[in-house]
Amino acid sequence: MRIAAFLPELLRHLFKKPATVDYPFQKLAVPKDFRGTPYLRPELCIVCKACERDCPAEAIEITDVDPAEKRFKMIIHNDRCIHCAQCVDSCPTTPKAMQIDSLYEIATDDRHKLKAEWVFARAVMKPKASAPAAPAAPAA
Amino acid sequence: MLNKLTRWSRIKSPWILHLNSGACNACDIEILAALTPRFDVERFGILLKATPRHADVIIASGPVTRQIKDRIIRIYDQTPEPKFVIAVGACAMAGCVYRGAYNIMGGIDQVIPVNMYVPGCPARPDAIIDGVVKLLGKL
Amino acid sequence: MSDTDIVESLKRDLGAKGLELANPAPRRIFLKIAPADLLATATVLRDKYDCAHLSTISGADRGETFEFLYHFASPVAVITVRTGVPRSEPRLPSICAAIPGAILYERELQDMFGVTVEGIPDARRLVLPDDWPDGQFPLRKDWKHVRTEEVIPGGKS
Amino acid sequence: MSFQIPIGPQHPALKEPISLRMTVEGEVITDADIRLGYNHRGLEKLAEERTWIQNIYLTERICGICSHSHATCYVQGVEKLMELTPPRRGLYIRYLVSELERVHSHLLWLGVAGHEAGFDSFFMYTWRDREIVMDLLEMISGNRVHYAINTLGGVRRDLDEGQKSKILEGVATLRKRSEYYFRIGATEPSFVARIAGVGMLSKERAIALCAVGPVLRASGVARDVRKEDPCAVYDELDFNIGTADSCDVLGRVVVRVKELLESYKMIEQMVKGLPDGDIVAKAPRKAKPGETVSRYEAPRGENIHYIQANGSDKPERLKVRAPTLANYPATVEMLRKGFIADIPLIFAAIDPCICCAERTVTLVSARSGEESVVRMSDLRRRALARSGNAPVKGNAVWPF
Amino acid sequence: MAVLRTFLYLLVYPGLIFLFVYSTFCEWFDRKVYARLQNRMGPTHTGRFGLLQPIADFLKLLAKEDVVPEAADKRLFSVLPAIGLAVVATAGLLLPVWNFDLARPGWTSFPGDIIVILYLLSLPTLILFLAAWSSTNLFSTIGGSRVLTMLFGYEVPLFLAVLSPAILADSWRLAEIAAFYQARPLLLLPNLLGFFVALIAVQAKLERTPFDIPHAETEIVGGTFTEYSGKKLALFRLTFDVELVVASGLLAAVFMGGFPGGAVIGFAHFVVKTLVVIFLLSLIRALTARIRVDQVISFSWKVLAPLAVIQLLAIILLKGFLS
Repeated sequence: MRIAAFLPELLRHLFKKPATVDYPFQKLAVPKDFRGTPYLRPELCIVCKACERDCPAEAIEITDVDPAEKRFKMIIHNDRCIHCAQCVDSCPTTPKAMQIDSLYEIATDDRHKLKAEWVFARAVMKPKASAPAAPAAPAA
Repeated sequence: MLNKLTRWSRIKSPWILHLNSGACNACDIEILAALTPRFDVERFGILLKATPRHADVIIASGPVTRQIKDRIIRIYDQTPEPKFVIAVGACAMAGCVYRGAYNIMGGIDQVIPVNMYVPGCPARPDAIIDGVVKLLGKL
Repeated sequence: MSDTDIVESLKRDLGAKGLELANPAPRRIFLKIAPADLLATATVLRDKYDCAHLSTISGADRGETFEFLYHFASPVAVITVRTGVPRSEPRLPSICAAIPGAILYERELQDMFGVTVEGIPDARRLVLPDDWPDGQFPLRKDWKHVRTEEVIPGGKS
Repeated sequence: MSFQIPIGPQHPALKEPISLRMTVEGEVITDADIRLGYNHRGLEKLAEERTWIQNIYLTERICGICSHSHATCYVQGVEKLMELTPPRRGLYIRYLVSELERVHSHLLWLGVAGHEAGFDSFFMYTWRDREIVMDLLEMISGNRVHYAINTLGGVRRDLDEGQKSKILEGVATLRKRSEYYFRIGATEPSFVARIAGVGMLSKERAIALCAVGPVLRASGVARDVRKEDPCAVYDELDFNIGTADSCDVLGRVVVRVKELLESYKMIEQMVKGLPDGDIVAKAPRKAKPGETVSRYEAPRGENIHYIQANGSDKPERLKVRAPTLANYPATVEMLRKGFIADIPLIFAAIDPCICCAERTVTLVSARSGEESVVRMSDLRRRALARSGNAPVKGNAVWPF
Repeated sequence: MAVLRTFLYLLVYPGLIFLFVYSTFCEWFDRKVYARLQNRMGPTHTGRFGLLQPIADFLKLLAKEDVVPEAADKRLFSVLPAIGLAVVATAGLLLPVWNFDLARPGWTSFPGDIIVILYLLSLPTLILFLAAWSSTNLFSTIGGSRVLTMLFGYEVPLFLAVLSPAILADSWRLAEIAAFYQARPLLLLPNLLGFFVALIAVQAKLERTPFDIPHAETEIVGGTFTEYSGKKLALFRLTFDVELVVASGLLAAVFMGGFPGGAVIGFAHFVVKTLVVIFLLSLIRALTARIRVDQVISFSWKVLAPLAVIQLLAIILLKGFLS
């Protein structure tokens, strides 16, 4: 037992730069595979509903808009989403129609704003490998 | 003038009360992590307070269980005006994976009014700070 | 002591009490007994097999019967003691006399399955939340929860 | 004069909703009741309505601190039911995350113990260092807390060389810092005065009351699921079970520090010996009828899942027993004769994870209006009759 | 003119306004040092370097709703914070900041003022106890009983330690004691032990870690302040801040040779010396864990009180030797 054992360590840190990252003014880096907000690339989606079936939090909702024209509506409820990226794993298309980006600062005062909606026509079964990369940002 | 001063002081000194309404602890440790050197919310004058009487902002996490519902309402009533509620994490917003369980009431907003929603499961400490900053910007 | 040794010695010790003995996986032994023999079996397991540690009691609704599984953990194996009680008359003896730590799990069973644990040191009813209705046991298969509609405050739609 | 003080369900020492009802005389606790039910979410019922895959994420969210341990325990069991053999690289990554999680959980706990004792500097320094392991976990899995790295038949993400070297680097820093901080933390007189000799639990009673994990090991019982029921990779690793025989909070701190050092060792072994190959095997959507008992050593002790399958894509029954629940009877034992000031420390010493414990259990009063619920006195009397009341004396020895 | 001076003295310097400004500054200093010792930043974004943080806290609390619990003794509950502030502010007036000059002594400098200031510093403790008792909350009650229990521990060592320099200086008047040590700075050295005893006792009086037992958040929620909110809480916080200034000013006056040099230099002395004391107090706060109330008592009677007695004996011997 030593009296004031922590003293040297404390005094050493008094003149050192704090470990604090001055967040909003200074952004923190997220790793490249960070699981942020999921989004859909509607031009690739074949509406197999694997994501809806596997989502553990009921965050994905796919409804028919116009069965004749094969138009569908997909809603991702970001307020329910647990960011597990199982939808990305379940998605059978290549490249994947369900994607996840590293956006995480999406706090809002209205839950309705956390819904992301896409209305799209079903893609043909085998989309071309070089599908245009058009990541539709979630309508936050 | 007086109003401006009050508003300024309110923005600059939000004291928080951490309220766990049946969460899985993930959001709670992230809220606690926001106090520690890496994030250090004391920069904004945020202090974690123990009693609802001292608090301005209630940070709630977790789906509301039936048993704790009354307590939440009581704690909300005990907090002096003006008071704000931040719901942190998917559970506090909508019940997350526990949606449809028999002992869950749903999100915090099913019980008390919520001013800010912070998504994430769990929300990162910086996302929580972001939520607090957005709330303060709204005042 | 290997698994087969334990099985053999359990056969000797329990005799006719052991209705069924199986060793489906390494370090996992399943034993079936009648509810009346529970306390005696727990005592034997505790004293002879170093199974003073009751990991938990699982219950399962098997239609006509409720099945209860007492998972005893010894340093070499998990001995699961299985017993079944009829749904029409769900009664079970308490093993708290042998293993005091069992009380929480027995009270949990009372709550979730509506069995009566006889001889439990604390027999008061333990229900779910304070406002939980009588006679509702969530883990019975015929019990279904009806979801309430969620109303999202504010905003459009 | 004796009166009752309620601790919780909303109390700064707890962070989680649980209600402790202490009968105190002056500053001394004469009786303690624990009342659960505030965190009960009805998970076991819910699990029967979810598919095998959805249940991974559900079990993961039983608890945020030991999220990986519940998911791993569940996945282990389901793999046995489905007769799947995950590839070795997948297993190594899975248990690498387990050990990293143990490091994060124990660092968290040590910090919280400091905080409960009012030693905020210790809290700040441990939590600052904990950010290193959080960054590693985030880098591996993509999230700081719920890693979601497990899937049926393996893991979801692979490790590359850069990540491997980063892990080794981080662990080396952590080892250096934690040894330093625990050495000086352990010599701070006011801190030691608070934790030594507090919350006694003798070896006999620890066994009788079915305590698990560090609480059991701090009472001198060397039991660890990783040793006695080695799952997959643990029998290939070289590690020891950390024990202490002082039976008090100091002993529990010592056990956790020892485990931390063992975990650093294991992480290095696993990263260096990471086999090549696939990380995941293809899993079927349905499991054959059957049952299994799966055990796993979570940071807080033995975690046990009992899984029954009925041939569909949903489990027939999933029973979860988290370590904290097993420690409650022992906690009540420890609280008696303590001071009010010791409540947070003793309670923190079991590393309570109420959300774990309460995934299904609810102990709530009858409508008689009487508040106190789990009357542990009877239980205690029985335990006393069985084992006598002689706490083991002896000082915990620091691993340095 | 004299009336105006009195008013200035009471209200501006070193009265209420000065005490308010300086005590909030001291709180900021304390928080900032504490944070930096823990490798954090501390208050940063309120005013420059977060300097206005305590003022923002104070104003916010003033503007908040003020809840008086149903069961509480309402009159006592409401009036106590104001009395507490008044008592410590009065103690603040006795500090030899203005009235340093022995030739032209201030009105508040009189033989025996050191006793009065110690007495005034004891009063807030009793007020805290009453506040806790009148709020009738369970946690407050426990906090209140802890406040009183602790009082019996630290008060005697504090008195002994603070009075031993006075014995050496042969005066019960702060200004004279300060002047005595200004003239003979070497004599401060024998008082070093007493200084540390007094430092620890002051830490206990101010209820800071390791002695923050009466309002230990992790044990008894807010302790004495559990039921206080709004204006009353603001006043209590200010009371503690002012008490911090007065106590550190007292230690600086008695153990560090006072604040000589007239209005400007004297003021600089005051600031530097009190900040040194506050820095030491913050260091103790960061260094230790909270101990139990029984440990406080045994610590103060087994360690602090004997040390203070030794100090006193040493001083008496030294005095005999000098004369």
